[in-house]
Parts: sequence; C-alpha cells; structure tokens
Amino acid sequence: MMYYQLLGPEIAVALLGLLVLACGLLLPAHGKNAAGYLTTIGLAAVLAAVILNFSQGAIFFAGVYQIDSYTNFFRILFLSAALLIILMSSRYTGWFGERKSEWFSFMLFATLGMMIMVGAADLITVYVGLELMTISFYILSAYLLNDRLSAEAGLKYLIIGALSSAVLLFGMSLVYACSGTTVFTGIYAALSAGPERPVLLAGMVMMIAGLGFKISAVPFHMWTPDIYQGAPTPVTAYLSVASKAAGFAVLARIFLSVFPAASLDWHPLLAVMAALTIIIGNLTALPQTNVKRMLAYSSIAQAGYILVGLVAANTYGLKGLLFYAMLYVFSNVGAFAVTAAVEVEAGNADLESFSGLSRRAPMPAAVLTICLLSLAGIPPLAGFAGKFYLFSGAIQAGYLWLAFIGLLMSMISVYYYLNVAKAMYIGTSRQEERVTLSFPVQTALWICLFATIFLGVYPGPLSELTELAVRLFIAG
Amino acid sequence: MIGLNHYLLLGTALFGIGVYGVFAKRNAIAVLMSVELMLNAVNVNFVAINRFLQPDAALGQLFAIFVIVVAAAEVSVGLALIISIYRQRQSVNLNDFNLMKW
Amino acid sequence: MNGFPILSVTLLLPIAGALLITLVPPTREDLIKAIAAACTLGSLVLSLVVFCGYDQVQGGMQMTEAIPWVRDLGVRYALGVDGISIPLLLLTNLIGFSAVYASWHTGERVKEFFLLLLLLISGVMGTFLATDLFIFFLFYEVVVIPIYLLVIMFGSSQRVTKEYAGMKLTIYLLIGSAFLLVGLIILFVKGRALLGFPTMDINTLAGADFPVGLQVFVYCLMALGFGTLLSMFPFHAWSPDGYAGAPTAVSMIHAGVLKKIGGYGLIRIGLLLLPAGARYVAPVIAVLALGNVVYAGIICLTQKDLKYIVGYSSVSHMGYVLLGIASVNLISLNGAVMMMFAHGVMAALFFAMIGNLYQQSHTRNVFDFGGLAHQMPRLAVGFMLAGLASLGLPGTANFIGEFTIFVGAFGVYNVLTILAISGIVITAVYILRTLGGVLFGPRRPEWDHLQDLRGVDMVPLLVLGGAILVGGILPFTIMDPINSGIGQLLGQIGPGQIGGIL
Amino acid sequence: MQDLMSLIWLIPVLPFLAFASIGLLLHRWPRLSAAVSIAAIGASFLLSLLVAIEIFGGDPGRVFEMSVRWLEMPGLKVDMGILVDPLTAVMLLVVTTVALLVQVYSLGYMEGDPGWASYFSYQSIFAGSMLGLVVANNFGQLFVFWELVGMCSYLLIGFWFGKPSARDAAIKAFVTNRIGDFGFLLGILFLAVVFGTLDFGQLAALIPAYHNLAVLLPVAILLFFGPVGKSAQFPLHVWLPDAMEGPTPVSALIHAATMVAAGVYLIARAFFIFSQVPQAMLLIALVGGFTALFAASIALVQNDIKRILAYSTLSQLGYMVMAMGVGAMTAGMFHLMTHAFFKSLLFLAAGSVIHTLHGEQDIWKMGGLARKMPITTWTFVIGALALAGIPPLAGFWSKDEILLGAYAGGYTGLYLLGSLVAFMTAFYMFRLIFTAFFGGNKGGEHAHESAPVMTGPLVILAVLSVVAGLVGSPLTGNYFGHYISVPGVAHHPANPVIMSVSSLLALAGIGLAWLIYQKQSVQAEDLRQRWSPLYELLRHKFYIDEFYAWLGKTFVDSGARALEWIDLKLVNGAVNGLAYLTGWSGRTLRYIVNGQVQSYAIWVVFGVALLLATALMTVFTVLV
Amino acid sequence: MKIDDLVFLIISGFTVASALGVVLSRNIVHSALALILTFIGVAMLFFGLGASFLGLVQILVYAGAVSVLTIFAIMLVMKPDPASTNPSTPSRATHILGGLLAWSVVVGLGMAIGFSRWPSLPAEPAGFDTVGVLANLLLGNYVVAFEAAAVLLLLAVVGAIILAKGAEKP
Repeated sequence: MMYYQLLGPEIAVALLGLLVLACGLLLPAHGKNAAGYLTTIGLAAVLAAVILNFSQGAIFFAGVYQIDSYTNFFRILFLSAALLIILMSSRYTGWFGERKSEWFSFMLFATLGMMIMVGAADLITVYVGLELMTISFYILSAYLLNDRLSAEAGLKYLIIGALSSAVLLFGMSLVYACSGTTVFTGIYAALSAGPERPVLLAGMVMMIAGLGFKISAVPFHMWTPDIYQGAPTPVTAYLSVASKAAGFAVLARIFLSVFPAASLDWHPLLAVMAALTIIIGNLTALPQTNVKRMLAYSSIAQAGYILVGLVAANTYGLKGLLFYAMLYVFSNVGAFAVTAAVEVEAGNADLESFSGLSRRAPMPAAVLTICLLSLAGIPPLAGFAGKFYLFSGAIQAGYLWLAFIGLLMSMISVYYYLNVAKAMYIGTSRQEERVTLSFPVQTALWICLFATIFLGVYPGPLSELTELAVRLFIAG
Repeated sequence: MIGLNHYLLLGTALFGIGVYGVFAKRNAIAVLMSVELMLNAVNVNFVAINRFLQPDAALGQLFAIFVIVVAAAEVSVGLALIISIYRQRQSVNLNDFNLMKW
Repeated sequence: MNGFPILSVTLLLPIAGALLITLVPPTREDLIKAIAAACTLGSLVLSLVVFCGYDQVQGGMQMTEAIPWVRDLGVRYALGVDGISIPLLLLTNLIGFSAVYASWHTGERVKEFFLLLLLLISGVMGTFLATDLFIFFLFYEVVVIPIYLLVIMFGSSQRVTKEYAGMKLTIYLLIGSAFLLVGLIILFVKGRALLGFPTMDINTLAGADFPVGLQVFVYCLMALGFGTLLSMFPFHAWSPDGYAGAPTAVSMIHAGVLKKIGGYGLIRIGLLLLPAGARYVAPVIAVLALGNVVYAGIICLTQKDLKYIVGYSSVSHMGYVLLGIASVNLISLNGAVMMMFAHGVMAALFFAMIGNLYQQSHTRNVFDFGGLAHQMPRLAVGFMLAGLASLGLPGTANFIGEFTIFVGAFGVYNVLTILAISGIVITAVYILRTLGGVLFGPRRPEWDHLQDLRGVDMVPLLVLGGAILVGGILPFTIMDPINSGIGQLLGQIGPGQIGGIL
Repeated sequence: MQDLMSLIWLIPVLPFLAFASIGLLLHRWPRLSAAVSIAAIGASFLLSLLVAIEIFGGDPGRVFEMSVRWLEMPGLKVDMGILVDPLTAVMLLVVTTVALLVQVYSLGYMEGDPGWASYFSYQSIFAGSMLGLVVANNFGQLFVFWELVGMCSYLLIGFWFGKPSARDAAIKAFVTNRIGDFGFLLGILFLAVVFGTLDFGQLAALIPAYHNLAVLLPVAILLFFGPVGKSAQFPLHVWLPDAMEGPTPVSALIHAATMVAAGVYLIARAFFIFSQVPQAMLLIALVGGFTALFAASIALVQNDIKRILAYSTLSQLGYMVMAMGVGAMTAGMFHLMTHAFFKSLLFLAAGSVIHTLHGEQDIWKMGGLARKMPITTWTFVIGALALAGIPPLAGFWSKDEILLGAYAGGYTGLYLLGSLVAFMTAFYMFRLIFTAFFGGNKGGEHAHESAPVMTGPLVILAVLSVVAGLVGSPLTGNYFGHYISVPGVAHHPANPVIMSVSSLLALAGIGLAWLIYQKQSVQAEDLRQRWSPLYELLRHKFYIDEFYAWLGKTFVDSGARALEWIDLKLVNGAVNGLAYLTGWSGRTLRYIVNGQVQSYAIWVVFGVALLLATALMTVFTVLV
Repeated sequence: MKIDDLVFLIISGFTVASALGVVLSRNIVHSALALILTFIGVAMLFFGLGASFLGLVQILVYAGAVSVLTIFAIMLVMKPDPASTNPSTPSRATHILGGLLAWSVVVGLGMAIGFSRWPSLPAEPAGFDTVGVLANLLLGNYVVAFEAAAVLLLLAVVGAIILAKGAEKP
C-alpha cells in the first residue's frame, strides 16, 4: 500500500503551473492578475496541506522517491518562500508586461523542481529536479527583456550552470560506476560492501563541486553577484533563499545517507570551504554600493554559515542548518521585498536610492533594518538563534577555529548592513513623498518582520520541527 | 583488451576538451557547444558503465536519456537567451558582457 | 510578591511603552514623552520595591521566574535578583528615568528617539535580571543597535564625526561580544558533556567543574569580551569617541550602566563559573587595570572637550573596578560592585549636566567657558557634586567604592594598589582644573543668555545627586545587599578555589 | 551626667543639620541662614563646654565612647563613632569657641556679600566636619572627615570664585592636600591589612605588642604624610600662603586655628603608633623644626599682612609638629590650643583692618591705624605679644613647654633652632605692627574702627590669649598636662633658664624691630641692599613654588601630552588600521569578480581540480 | 588485438578528433559540423556498446534537432565574414591557465580511473529488450523524473519562445 496522496503537493504544484500557463493564454491582458491570485491561493492551499500532514512519510518506487519530515520541512520552506515572493512581487511584476502569468508559472515550475530535489532519493531524479529548477531560473533571471543586465545575468547563469551541472553529472557517473546503482540506499550498501576506489572519491568531489555551485560556495560563487544584481529582484530573492536551500537539502541528504560509506573524511574539506566562503563573502560585501549586489555577497557569506552546520554534522549542526535555512527565507525575502519596493520607486537599487527612506517609508525601513540585522546574527532576531545552533554544533564537533572565524566575520558584516541602515536613517532623499506599498507587499513585509522577530525571541517551536526533520540522519 | 576504463578515459578526454572549449571560445554559441561535448562525455560514461556493470539492466541508458532530454531543453533555452541578448547588443562575444562586475 | 511576576513587569514595562509609542503619531511629542516618563518611572518604582523587598538574611536568588524556552538548548526564560544585581538594577532605572528627562528637550524625531531609548533601557535591565546565559546574551547584544541608531541620528560631531563614533562603538563592542559568545558556547557544550543534559542556567552550570585549562581559556575569552565593554586598557579606544559622539541620554546610559555589564558579567559569569580561570588570569587583569587608572587618568589632563574628559575619566575609574575584580576576595569584589554603582550615577550626572550645557551653548570646550557659576548656580551644584564624587570625596558613594576596593586589593597586589591609589591625585588634578575652568573665574557676558536648570531639568540632578549622597552617607543601604550577594557567590565557589586575603 | 554624654553626638551633627537646612531650604533668606548656622555652632559650643567641664572634673583616664554601624563587611569595619577623652575635649572646646566667634565676626565682615547664605552654610559644614574629625574613634571615620574639611577649605578658599587667583589657590590647596592624603590613605590601608581593624582602641591595644618595625616604620611615615599635607609642613606647605585668598575669617578659623591643626591632632591621636617608632619621631621632629625656621625666615620679608600671618602660622605649626617629634605631646597640644586663640585673634584683627581699608593688604600702604582703630590695634598687639612669647601671655607658656621638651628630650639642636625661631617671630610680628599700626605712612587716613559685632570677638579672643596659657603654666600646677599626657612619660619640671632665655630673645626681637621700623635708626633699605641675594631668596620663598610649577610643566603636562599622542596614534591607530585593512582586503578581493563569465568558469574548474587533488592525495596516501 | 578493440580505437579517435575540431576551429560553422560528427561518433560508440536505442536517440536528438537548432542560431547571429566568427579568447593567460586546468582535471580523473579496478566485459545477455526495460523504468520507478522531464520540456519551449520573441515594443 503506497500513500500516493503524499505525492499530492508535487502533482498539485505541477498542475497549478500548467493552469496558470493556460490562464496566461486564455485570459485577456487585464485578467492576468488573476494568475497571481490563483498562484497565491494555490500555493497557500498546498502549503496548508503539507503542514497538516507534516509527520506522515512513505518511501516510493523502491527508494527512488521518499517523503519524510525532512522532505516536508523543505517543502514548507520552498512553498512559503514562493508564497512570500509572489506576494512581494505584486508591483514588480508590472515590469513583465504581457508575460506576467508565464512568470508565475515558471516560479511554480522552479518550486516543483526543488520539491522533487528534496523528495528524490536517487541520482537521476535529483538530477532532473535540479535541472527543472535551474532551467526555470535561466529563463526567470533573463525575464526583463528590455534590461541589459537581466539578459546578461541570464546568459552568465546559463553558461556557469550548464558547466557545473556537467561536472555534477560526471561525478554522478563515476559514483554510479562504483556502485552500479543510482538509488541512495543501494549506493550506500554497495559502497560499504565494495572495495575502496579512487574514482569514487573523484566522483564525490565532483558532486560536491556541482552542488557547491548551487549553494554558491567558494570558489564556485563567482556567478552569484552578477546574477543576483542582474536578475529581477523577486527572482533574485527566490534564487537566494530557495535554490540555495534546495542545494543544501540535496547536499545534506547525500552526505549523510551516502557518503559515510566512503573512506574520505570530507569534514575538513567542507570546513575549509565554509571558512573561505564566510570570509570572502563578508569581506567582498564591505565595499559594495548596490544593495542587491551587497545582498548577493552577503548571501554567499550566509551559505558559508549554513555550511558550518553540515561540517559539524551533529544534531545541533544539522538543526542549525535547517533552522538557518528557514529563517533565512524570512529575513532575506524581507530585505529583498523592501529592495524591490525601492527599486520600483527609484528605478535602481543603489545605496543612494535608500537614503532618507526612514522618513518616506518608516515601516519598510524598519523591516529592512531588522532583517539585515537578523542576517548579521544580532539577537534577539532569528539569525542569532540559528547561528547559535550552528556554532554550538561546530564547537561540539571540535571546529573551534571555524566558530571563531564565523562569529568574528558575522560581527564585521554588521558594518555593511548598518551602512544601509545609516543611509536610510540619516541620509537625505531627493523626493519627499511617501512610498506607497500595495497590500500584498505589506502583507509580505509584516510576515517577514513577525517571523524574524518571533523566531529569534522564541525559537522553541521551529527547533522542535527541525528536531523531527533531522531525526532521520542522526539517531538521538 | 578494451575495458571499461578505456571508455571512461575517452569520456574524460571529451570532458576535458569541452572544459577547454568553455574557457577558450569567445562566441557564446561555441561555449554552448562545448558544454554539449561535456554532456556527451557523461553519456558515454553512463552507457559504458551500464554495459559493463549490469548488462541486464538499463539504468545507465535511462540516465543518458534524461541527460539528452535535459540537454536539448538547455540548448533551446540557451540559444534563445543568446538570440535575445544579441538583439540588445548586436554581439555574442562573451568578453563584451561585463556590465556587472566587482 | 508571591505570584506577581514583578521582575518581568519591571523588565517589560519600557518595551510595552515602546510598542505603545509606535502607535502614537509622531506629531504628539508631549504624549510620547509622557509615555516614556511614565514607563521609566514605573520601572523605577518597581525596582525600588524589589530593592526593599529583597531578603538579605535569606540571600541568594529571589523573586525568580522561569519558563522553559528552548528545550534542546536547555534555555529557560529565567529571571532573578540577588545582592549583586539589585543595586545594578536600581542603577539602571535611576539612570533610565533621569535619561528620559535629560533628553526632554529633544526637538526632532522624538518618536524614534524615545522608542529606541526605552528599548535600550529594557535591554540593559535584562542583562542584570537574566539568570540564564542565553537570555543574558540576548539582552547583552540587544542594546547595541539602538545605541548605534541613536548615535547617528541624534549624536554630535566634534573631534570625530558621529557616524565614525557610532560605527566604531558598535563594531568594537560586537567583536568583543563575538569572543564572549564563543566562550559561552564552549561553556554550554562542555557543560552539556559534563552534566549529561543541556542547560544554560548559570547556577546549574556552576555545578559542573570545568577542567582548569578550559577555565583559563574561556575566562580569557570573557575577559576580552567583557573587558572590551568595560573599556579595559588597551581595549578602550571606543569609549571616549563613543561618548563624545553620542547624545546625552546615550552617554548617560552607556557610561552609567552599559559598561557595568562588563564588570557584572566578569563577576556573575566569569568568577562563578570559572573560578580557577579567574584566579589564573587575575594578575594580568590587575596590570591592565593599572593601565586604565594611570594611563587614562593622565590623558585626561590634556583633554579640552568636556565629554572627552568624562569619557577618559570613566575609563580610568573602570580601572578601580577591574582591580577589585582582579584581586578576588570579598572586600575587593564588594568594592567593585559598589564602585560600579557609584561611578554609574556619577557619570550619568556628569553627562546630564554636560548635555544641558552643550544643548544651550553648542560647545564643550573647557576654554570656551568660565565663571558659569555666576549664571547657572544650580548647574554648578550639579557639576560640583559629580566632580567631587568622581574624585572620590567622602560623603559620596564613590569614596565607599574606592576605599573598599583599595582595602581589598592592597593585601593582594601591594605595589599595583599603591600605584593605582596615585590615581586619586591625578583625578583630583584634572577634575578640579575642569571645574575651575568651567564654573569659576570671572563672569563672561557671552554666556549671560544661558538658562539655569529649572523644571524637568532638575530631575536628573535631584535623582542622581540624591543617589550619590545616599550611597555615600548611608553606605550600608547599598553595601549590605552587595555584601550578601558576593558572600553567597564566594561561598558557592568555595574558598579553596580562589585566592585573595580572605 | 550620662544623659549629657549620650547627647555628644549632637555636637558634630548640629552644624551638619544647619548646613543641610540652609542648602536645601533657607538659602533664599541670608539672615535666617546666618542665624541658624550661628545657633547650631553655639549649641555645639555649649555642649562642648559641658563636656569639657565633665571631663576635666573627673579623673584623666575617663573615656567615653559610642559608635553606630556605617560600613561593615567581614574584614573591614568602619563605624561612625564618638570618642571623648581629654584630648578630644580640648579640641572640641577650641574648635567650637573659635568657630562661634569667627561666625559672629563674619556677620560684620561679610556684610552685604552676595554669597552670604552659602558662606554660612560652608562655615557650618566645616564646623561639623571638623568636630566629626575630632570625635572620630577610628581611622576610617577620621579619614572621611579629614577629606571633608579639606573640601570645605577648598570651597572657602575659592569662595570669591570670580577671582582667578582664588580659584587657583583653592585648586592648589586641594591637590596638595590630596598628595598628603595619598600617603595617609596608604598608611590606613597598611593598618587595615596588617591589624584587620581601624579602631583606635583596638589598635592602641595591639600596636605596643607588635614589634615588627619593618611594618610599623612605613606605617608611621605614611601616616605622617597626612599631617604634612594638612598642617602644611615642608615640602607640602605651598598651599597655605595662597589659601589667604579666602575671606579673612576663613583664614582665621580654618587656616590658622583649627583645620591646619588637625595634622597635629592626628599625631597626638595616633601617638601610640608614632611613639613606637623612634626613627619616625626623629623625622617628624626634623620636618617640624625645619618648617618652623624656614617659614619664619620667609615671614621676615613679606609685605602682605595676611601672608605674614600665614607664614607665622606655618612656623608655629612646625613648632607643634616638632614638639610631637621630640615626644612632648602635651606641649604640642598645649601650643595648639593657645595658638588657636591668639592666631585667630591676629587674623581677625588683620581682617578688621583689611575690611576698613577696603581690601588693602600691603603693610607699607597702611600706617597710623593705632589712632583710628584702637581696639583692633591693641587686641592685635596682645595677640602679637602672645605669639612672640612674652610672659605671662598664653604663647609664652606653651612655647616654653615645647622648648623645654626639646631640651629635656636631648634635642639640643632643635632647642637652639626653636629659640632662634622665637626671636625671628618676635621680630617679624613687630615689624608688621610698627609698620602698619604705628608707621608714619598715610595709608590709614580713612580707616575707622569696625562694628562691635567684629570687635567683640576680638576682645574675647584677646582675653583668651592672655589667660589661656595659665591652664598649662607651672603656676597652676600644669593642670593641662595632668589631663593630656602620654602615659608613662614623665613631665619635665619647668626650667627657669629656658624661660628667661626665650623671653629675652623675644624682647630682643621686638627691640630690633623697633630700632629698624619705628626709630629707623637703621634703614631697612640698606639692609635690603646689603643682603640682596638672601633677601631675594626669601622674598621668593626659596623659589619652591616656581620649582613645583616647573616640575608640573616638564613632567606631568608633557607626559600627559605624550600619552595622549600614544592613545590617538597607537591605540586608536591600531583600531583604525585594522578596520582599514579589512576594508582594503574587501576592495581588493572584489576585483576577482571581473565580470568575465569565462573566468568564473575557470574558477569553478580550479575548485574542481583542487578538490580532486586533495581527494586523490588522501586516497593515494591510503593506498600506498 | 581483437577487431572490436580496433573499432573502438578508430571510433574514439574519430570522436576525439572531431571534438577537438569543435573547440579549435576558427569558423563557427565548421565547429558546428564537427560537433555533429562528434555526436555521430558517440552514437556509434553507443551502438558498439549494444545501446542501439540510445544510439538512435542520440542521432535523432543531437545530430538532428540540437545541431539544426544550433546552426539556425548561428545563422541568426552570424557576422558577415564566416572566417573569424569563432575566435578564441585573445588573452594568452586564459589559454595557458585554462588549458593547464583542463589538462590537470583530465589527468586527475585519468589517474583515478586508472588506479581503480574494473570488471571485464560481461557477455551480452540473450534477448535482452532494452526498450521494454527502459519503458518499464520510465513509467515505473522513475515516473516522477519522467513527468518532471515532460514539464521541463514544456517549460523550455515556452521559455525559449518568450526569450526569443523579445519584449513588446512600447
């Protein structure tokens, strides 16, 4: 007896995407907003469904596909991220003109790809899900057809993405060559049985590289700033929170359920990667003057923090990973939502456009400040709780130096976050009229604000959730 | 006696050639083609591994099929991207696309 | 007070006020100020109730509250007061209350100002009330950001721009707190390993006997973190610039209370959890303390900006506190806590007076003034009170603190203490020079337009000056709780583990 | 009688209450403030009188003690206590008497001064602190009030804060005292740490049994720092002459009669420590003697009436300290008492002159006052005679006791020195008198006698200056010494030779002064010419102030500037440098992202190669 | 030396050569043609490995569709003179660095492959229905991936149309 209804979310999202696509074709131009509402409602419904049977799980197709609390956790993450971004982009999508509804459907397909990635327990399915997501993002990041930056971003993303997915594939092929199967459980069994082969290690590291591109870990991070700056802001936001989280989800699942069989101790390797990512991301973010680009570098640094959880690979570390990925959604989307609003007002996301915002739009300014500080890990905001988990895990695993680097750098990062706050609070703006926000954007802002503060002041509930999610990998 | 390792080495060689192409060509389309080379290398690996390890199953071929499908999609989107950027810049030279840097 | 969560109410009252203020339209400035005043007054009254209701005979943590917060981290929302935290809680509210009045004349962006100020006050209070490391650190860092915003929005640029000052302050303290946080996490992880269950409760962790090497290492980290906040030489660079750049209220709270969190943490966390480490590191701290006292004191001699003088002098006075903490014994620790209280009130009064003067005259250069006692006798009284307190005159609380510290420290570090005592001469020199330069001398007509303190301006003078005198004339009112608290703490450690003459 | 003793605590507390009430409520009504202040000190005076009667009625050993808990913790206990023994009783009497008279006198002297109310409040708090110091029963309390009287003197010296000179004098006084207190505090800390208590009674019990000179010597010397500062002994004497910037009654009360004598009182009070340490005693004696001579010599050439009196105060204090040093504690206290009377008399009389001359203080601009203001003049003469030690005035007896003590104690050198000082004293006092009061200068035309409220105290003090000596004179069987004496130290019988010698010397001094300044048989100008180097030296007070100023400028100020440079350039520089380094590395790193997508690709593959290398290295090391 | 070894060597040599042609030719059209040859070579390898179905797919999709698409794109963005349409990056550093990197990757992988032990070629199972097995897998265990691929193709088509069609001129 297989619980096919547990596949409901994927199916629902796919159908929703097709439906929205159809809407775009059928509805007249003015009715294209309907696509937005439809997407919102649909996503909300799916999200509710997933949350309702969070704890249910099943294994499908001889282990090829697997629904468990881990999967559900990330499904929730993706769906809520998508929901928030659909909300925040209500004004922004005006720039997409005729192609608005298709934009919604691409977002949905990307979401579907991510859900498949986390659900998959098999290399092939992982690969297909990943490509589904990535190719949607190629299109989405080039979606502002009149904008030179957007097109350039799309092309750059395509080239690097194709290259790294080829690398990933090559690694997969080598792993397959050593194990003779693509199902995680099978690979694990085969590897633990069979003799040690150098080629396996080669495959592993190439897979690390391929996924490292998705999470933009140093040195696979170079694309991030350009794409983040060029892509439409909602896409950037989605890219930064969801695609990264998906990459981490797959990475964690593979590392924890497959690689333990291999003799290579990959923790120090990842530790160095994490340290480099944190350092370079933060340092390079310091001199940025474009807020989107600055957020891109900061997101590199954040990836480094999340990676720390994987390095630690113990309960606290993994809980930190999930916790951080989740709060990162709210904090980062909040930041990007305000950025998008400013961009719609001023036409660009340069720091000057933010100056004096606190007078023209007190609430968004406050939200941006708080979200950025949460990213910096200042209590009592969500980021602090997440970092606490991560670095407790790291220290427990004996990576004291990593904890030092991470915390010092996160304090240095306060500098560039506060620069934005400074511009907003003591800068002077050319125009004085108040920034008007549409209702959905305000909703998104309020949600982000509330979540960021609540998760920081009272992390209990979410940590319980993560507890359930990591129980698969670590007994007790 | 030709073994699996020879096929893998061939795949590796194709892969390396593709990588070099990605580095060295200025024309975006050529870079795309080099990526296709890399994917083909992967396919060679899959099929050969499939043949040598489990001739009575088709997992590797299945993977190869998916790779081909994805590659096709990738190429079409990629070419479309190149065309749209060509419409803006009248160029497909990657060295020209550096509006965003630092 | 069984049942009634008095500490939580005290703690959350200003936050509630802040939330209330968010709802008030920015134009209703009077209403906003009224709310702020009411909330801080409420907290002040409640903390007085706590102060009186605390049972010294029984001692220990009282009026405790605990709510499970994060299960797997063993974090509990736990509040409690003992003899050490009570005076500091009182200090916080005294200064918070007077800070509201000292900034009564804030003209622009009143809403933001008082909102942030209230958050700041609550944050500081929280550190003294929390008995759980996690909650402690939460509040410890909460205060940083409001301060930054207050500085850049309402600060003043004299020698350094307010942006520079604010950023320096913020980043410096945050980097210090990074070391501290690493230390806390190490404690948490090791404590979990030693005790077998995760907990962040300070007293519970005190039960785990950490290995000595670890204690030393972690105590060093804490000395870095807390020491930075306490402006321990040579980590004091943020302090004078920060105070100079900050608006009056922030200088008051920062110099008055915030710094004291460092000393409080070194005693409550460092000493209680890591006695061996404390003993090991103490001599180094003592030497640095000397650096504070003499080095910063002598620098004061050349300062011309009033705020720089007080800033450096507060650095120098923190040296006494550090000396008291470094010579780990009952008397010196009593003295250290007393000194924290006394210096807090004194510095706050000083900054309140300077702020009032600066807001009218727009200069803080000593040489621009002279003979102000002619025009502003009440202000002169405030200045004299603060000045005489800061040079440790008997009859002011500062004398009690310094004297006790000296008695406690002298038996441990003779030479260092003798050198440190020379600080009282240095202090006398620069304080008297300053007072003489500003208040005395011939009347200068260009300052005839200055208004003397009146109405609400008197509140800081009365509240803080009263506290100074009460602490100095009836020292037992404050010293007895401190003594009971420190005694309890040392008893908890056990005499075998620490040095000291007693 | 016990109920009287239980009221003693009121003696210091009443003036404090007066101060508080004036400061908080009454300062708007000056006359009322003055009334309250005088009433308070008057009440204290009556109480002290009763106490003195009680004490001197009974046997010398009687001690009354009470205390309240003030600052207490395990290992440190400072009470606020009352210790009344003959020593205290005398001091109480002296302090309250002089304070009362001075305050009454001030009614006239400070007429119409805008700071009237605050003046009286300061007077009250000074009186309170001084009395608290006197009755202290432990070193902690003593130090507290010791500092408080220092503050009062600071406030009162700087009372006319509009005058820069007054401001600077006040600062100088406070800082100099601080330097003394620095040592004093160290001594107290030593006691606290070594003996674990600060209580006089307990210490007095412990110390004799404690023979470790290595501890006691530093303790004694450090404790002596206090008197050196407070009683303005060399080398910390510089503040007292400048302190004359304050109102003259203040100089009379604080800088002549009471506060400066506190140092001597401290030595007497802590005599049980000093007497254990001969070396310290010798040091004290030498310092005292030197100060006496040194100050007297400066007084010879001063022209400011108040400064002359100030230097004479210095030299008299040196006398007392010397007396303590040679072990003649009784004599020292005796001289303290008498000196309090006649010196305050002198100051108040001088004040009356200054008052009527509208602030003129140069004796060469006075003259012929004797006719204009007889009371002032003759009281002043009485005071001068007393000071010069002309029998049978008070000064004669006490000074004689000191010389006797020095001589009998075997300190012949000091004895000779003391005699010389006696001669000089007589000379400079009458130089002053002949110039200012009987001189032919035309300074004093418009002078007129002061109001009774001022002359009254003068008369009273004159009487006291005459009779006060009797209590200690052999004629009365040395009543004083019977009560105030060091147990075990026998009192030397009066020595007629010494008496006659000293009085003859005094007369000689007067005569010389008469020759030079009245009869002018020798021109002062010629002397000046002949001894000009010595004269210049004296006139510039041996250049001590200049020397200190130079010290301060060269070491303190430049050192401070150097440290400030270090702080700004090194400490701050390190911080800013680190910040700049961080930012610089960021600015450098950003250029790696050069916008060329293919270089990104190169980086990706570079990472792959790196990972491959590490992985293969590990595995090959495993395999091989 | 068996015959199919020889065949393998020839085919692989041919494939590598044409691959090199793709990256080395200065004329983009020539590169495209070389690419087609490479695809065909790979397809022949598939046939040699008994994956005839996959070989066909390879020829149809790659040598057919993808190549034609590519050439269309080339025609659309072609410069007047075909000679210099496919230049290499001018910077020599890129060439050397990139070449070395590519080479080191190849060497590394080669070492990894060389040092690993591999099974020898097993006999071809008789009557093995590749297509049937594939069909079962596609619609069985891998139905999720299959559907995802379907969505992916649709998405790619729509996306390609949107991107290529370009923005509506306001």
